[in-house]
Amino acid sequence: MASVEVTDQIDKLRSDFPIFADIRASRPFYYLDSAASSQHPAVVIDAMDRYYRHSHANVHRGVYGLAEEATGIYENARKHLGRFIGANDPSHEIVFTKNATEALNLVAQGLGRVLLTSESHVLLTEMEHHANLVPWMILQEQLGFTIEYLPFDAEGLLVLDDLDAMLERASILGVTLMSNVLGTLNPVAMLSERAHQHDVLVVADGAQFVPHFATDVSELGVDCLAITAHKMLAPTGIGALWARAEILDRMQPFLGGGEMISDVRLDGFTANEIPHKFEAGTPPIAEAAGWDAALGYLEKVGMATISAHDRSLTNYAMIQLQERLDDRITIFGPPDVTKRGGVISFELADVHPHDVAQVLDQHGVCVRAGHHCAKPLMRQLGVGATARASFYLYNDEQDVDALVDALLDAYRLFHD
Amino acid sequence: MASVEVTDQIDKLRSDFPIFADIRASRPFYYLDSAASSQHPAVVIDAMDRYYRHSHANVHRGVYGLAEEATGIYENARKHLGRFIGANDPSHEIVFTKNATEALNLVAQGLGRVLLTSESHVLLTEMEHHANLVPWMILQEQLGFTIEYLPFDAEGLLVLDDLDAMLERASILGVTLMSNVLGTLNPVAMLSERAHQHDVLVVADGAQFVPHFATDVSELGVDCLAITAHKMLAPTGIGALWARAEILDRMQPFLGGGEMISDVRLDGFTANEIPHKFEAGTPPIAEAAGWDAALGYLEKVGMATISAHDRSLTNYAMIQLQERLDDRITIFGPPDVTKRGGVISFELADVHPHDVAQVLDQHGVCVRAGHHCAKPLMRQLGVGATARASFYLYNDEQDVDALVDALLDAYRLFHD
Amino acid sequence: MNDLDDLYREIILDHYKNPRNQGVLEGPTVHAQEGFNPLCGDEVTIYAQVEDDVVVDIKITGQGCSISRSSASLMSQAVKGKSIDEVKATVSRFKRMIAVEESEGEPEEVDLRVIGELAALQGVVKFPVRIKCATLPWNTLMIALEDAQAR
Amino acid sequence: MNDLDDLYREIILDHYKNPRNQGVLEGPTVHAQEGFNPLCGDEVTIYAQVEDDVVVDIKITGQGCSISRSSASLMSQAVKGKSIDEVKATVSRFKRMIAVEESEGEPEEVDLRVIGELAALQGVVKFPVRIKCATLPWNTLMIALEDAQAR
Ligand SMILES: Cc1ncc(COP(=O)(O)O)c(C=O)c1O
Ligand SMILES: Cc1ncc(COP(=O)(O)O)c(C=O)c1O
Repeated sequence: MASVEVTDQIDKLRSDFPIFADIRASRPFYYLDSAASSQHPAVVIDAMDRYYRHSHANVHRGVYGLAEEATGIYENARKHLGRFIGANDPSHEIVFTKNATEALNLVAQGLGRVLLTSESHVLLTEMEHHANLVPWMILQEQLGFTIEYLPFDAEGLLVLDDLDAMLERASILGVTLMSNVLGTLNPVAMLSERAHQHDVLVVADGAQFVPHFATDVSELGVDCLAITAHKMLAPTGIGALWARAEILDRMQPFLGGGEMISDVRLDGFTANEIPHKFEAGTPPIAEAAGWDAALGYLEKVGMATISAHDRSLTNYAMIQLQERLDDRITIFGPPDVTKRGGVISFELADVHPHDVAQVLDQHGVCVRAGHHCAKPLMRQLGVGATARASFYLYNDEQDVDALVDALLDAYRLFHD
Repeated sequence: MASVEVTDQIDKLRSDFPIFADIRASRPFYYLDSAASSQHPAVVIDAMDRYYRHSHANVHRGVYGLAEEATGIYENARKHLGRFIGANDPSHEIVFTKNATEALNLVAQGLGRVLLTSESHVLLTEMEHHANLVPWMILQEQLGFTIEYLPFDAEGLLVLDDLDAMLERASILGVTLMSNVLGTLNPVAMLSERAHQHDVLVVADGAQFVPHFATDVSELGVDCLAITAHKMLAPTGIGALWARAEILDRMQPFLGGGEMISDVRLDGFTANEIPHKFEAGTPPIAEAAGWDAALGYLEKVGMATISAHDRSLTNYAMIQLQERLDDRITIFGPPDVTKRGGVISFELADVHPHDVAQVLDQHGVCVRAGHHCAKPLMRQLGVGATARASFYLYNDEQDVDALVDALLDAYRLFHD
Repeated sequence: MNDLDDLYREIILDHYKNPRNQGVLEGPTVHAQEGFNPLCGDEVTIYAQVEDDVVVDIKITGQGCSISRSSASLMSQAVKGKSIDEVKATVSRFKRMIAVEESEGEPEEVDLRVIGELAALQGVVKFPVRIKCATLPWNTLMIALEDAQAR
Repeated sequence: MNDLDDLYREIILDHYKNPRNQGVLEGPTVHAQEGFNPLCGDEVTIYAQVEDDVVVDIKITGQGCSISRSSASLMSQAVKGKSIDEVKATVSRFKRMIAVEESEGEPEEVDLRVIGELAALQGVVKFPVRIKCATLPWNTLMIALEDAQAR
């Protein structure tokens, strides 16, 4: 059976991640919060270490060998990421940012200011993360357009009944490939096709999807894609925007400063070529080296293996949670595991998620509790917060069992 | 003599920096480009390593112990940096950004949009780095105010004859504490006092100054200060804006997303408290840990020791360059070493700086050649580019001697 | 799990399950104030009826965890009928007990007789993240009272 | 220092010190184009006089390093009097020689007789940062010619 082989491989992989050995030596440790941020294999930590010990210099500006080496490391990471998501022109279509949030702000300001007027409509969904909501709201305050929202149903799936009418009014569609709360995998290839029929550009939030599924931007058909490194085994401090070269060409510069100019006079500036036009100041160089290594690691394991492992673990968890907690637990999002990624948000009876997470922590089980930066979605669900467990390639059924045990304990604490 | 003791201490310090041992084992290596980016002591690399191996989790959102630990590491770095520059309220007055450039864009957009109208004047200097020019030009395109410039004289010192008249028209004064090309130390305490007499807010660019001189924002009297980590022994991917709490309170949010909100509804959002209001998305956590360690290292050595060492080396270099290269070299900036930091920009006869740097590289001497992200300054000097050598605590007289030897060789190559 | 028992004392769970002074107040002397904990989504609205500088009534609505809700409930009991000055003294005593300025030093020893039932919240000191849950209703009340005094 | 000698061949230094075709052209058939190397501040302006699809004259102004200036000078010699199509072929041969698509593979073997003196610039291949210096005048010329053809 495929999933057994996958699980065997995963068992071996965990030893690549120093944090598990280090923390487990002293206390129980079940890390179920990779949707917030993932852990790091030694190859990633070592790549940054090596960079700082052997190759550090500022990039793009130096003639000397070390600066050339650093530039090479940085630009290779760009190309690697481009290839990883199937970009047509890897060296020109990836803009490095500090995180996915900056990437989405860059699209809103860079593309939005070119496309939108006070008459325009931007179409978002009610399940977006704040990172794909607030940048549009800030721009809306500046330009005064209308924002509309695609709703979702009781299973956490987008309701597309009015899609064409909404697209007809819209200039931009912003949609997450995967909800960080519901786990929902949105039908983005189809949405892109429909959007393009109405000349609507598609801005996809790939923060949750790209770390877990093989990603091909041409298959998805999107125009822009925001990515963040720290959810895919890579360092903090770096993210990226991918966009088709002709979109990047049309976009206005966003952050001003060194690197992003081709000329500066006292009376104005001329922007540099893409992608440099959007990278102002010293970029995250060591972080790019680390991300490069993480991509290599993910490729070695295989994205298909990772998705399959996520799915089988999600399936196991859904069953265990329902069997052992029964009507004391409410799981949000699609019941069908083929429609969701490895993220499970839930409520434990009347125990507040904050209290759930607190009790779980005493068992060494790390889950997130809160609004998960998706307050409109929370209001839609009618809750103030949920607890959320999320899986990645280093998790296994023991993590799930520890979760369920701890939840039973939390329930008892509040019901005795 | 103080400078001998200082030099003794410095000799020992170099062994704290792995890159010198590692590269020097295989080739000559004279790193004279710290103004572009500095190298890293082992304690900094180790701090990040330890973070990734033991303490990584996303910050601010987690109830569990690991997330609390990561949050503590991140917030402690904030407080440490605040204390390092003499902030009144370290935990509220430091905003972490990706670099100094983002910090200056944040001020331009956050403060500029609140203060400026099409009638306003912003006063900058002709020696600003692009990072303190282009953000204002981008905002100018959006709001349509006037930008004026303080000129500098043949010695690279600001000409302040019209200062009061210019301040009378202005709302904001943007000025670098130290020029990255000329080395000029600007009289910012005096400028702030004069600016405040005219109700002008002062935005200081501390990218070059803070790494080399003890910094106290109250003594400087500035209202905002941009800082970058990678020029002060710390990682890439992080910088900061300091501003007085009441200034930050007045500023508009800039990047939108998670963390920076207190509420989000489908029809708008409410911003979080300072400093979180300006930190959208997952911040550079490991980088903050590294910066914290770098600050500790700098404090241990002592900023006064570092400034004294920089100055004595600059002095030695000015003398050597002039004595051994004579009229074949033109040095830009103040001849008086007490008026400049450890940065020397020069021209070698008619040899183009690019060619100078290329030949120097063959000798293992790393200097920068180009416009140093200060094209208006270059035009003012009447050159397209300069070569630049810059010093930090790990440099010594051998580095200077190697520089001069290599320059003599470059001259010969182009004059035989 | 000693710390946890300390956090979830019986009195906390009681006030969480049976919160006192729930509801809404209306009228010209009522000052309503919303508060959010941006980290977790807790929301609280405090209705303080202030007459002659005395908090004659207080009601609370909102959603939140055991700590924020019990803290609100205990607070409502502690401040009802007190003068604004007395309330401020109570708030400050409470904040010192749970060491809101965590970084600045150890939590202060507070006379537990004076603070009464509020002492049950002392266990939160060991859980820095939860301190914000405990203080949310108190900070919200303070804004409402400032508003009352400003008018 | 072998690579360095390869970079700074005599012919390069000669064209750097005595650049050919310096100056400005004016007139209705002149297409002027500015180019910048954002990395180092090199600037070049190319004046191409195009008549009947032939580059009848070319002049150059600007500032730059030995590589960009000698490349401009060598280019001006190589294209003067040639038809636009011939110029395009030369540009593409030149770019293949110095492997502008560095990452995509090894520099191509180019017939050095066809390329003539331009071969002197081959040494730049070993200095990736300098390739931009060498290509700046060529890219600028191409824009000027596109402009000429568009009119
Ligand atoms: C004076 C000055 N300001 C701003 C910057 C920009 O710093 P960063 O590239 O880290 O944003 C630099 C460094 O390049 C600088 O020298
Ligand atoms: C769906 C989604 N979008 C965007 C983000 C923002 O990512 P980052 O915090 O790295 O900017 C996240 C993660 O928090 C996310 O889950």
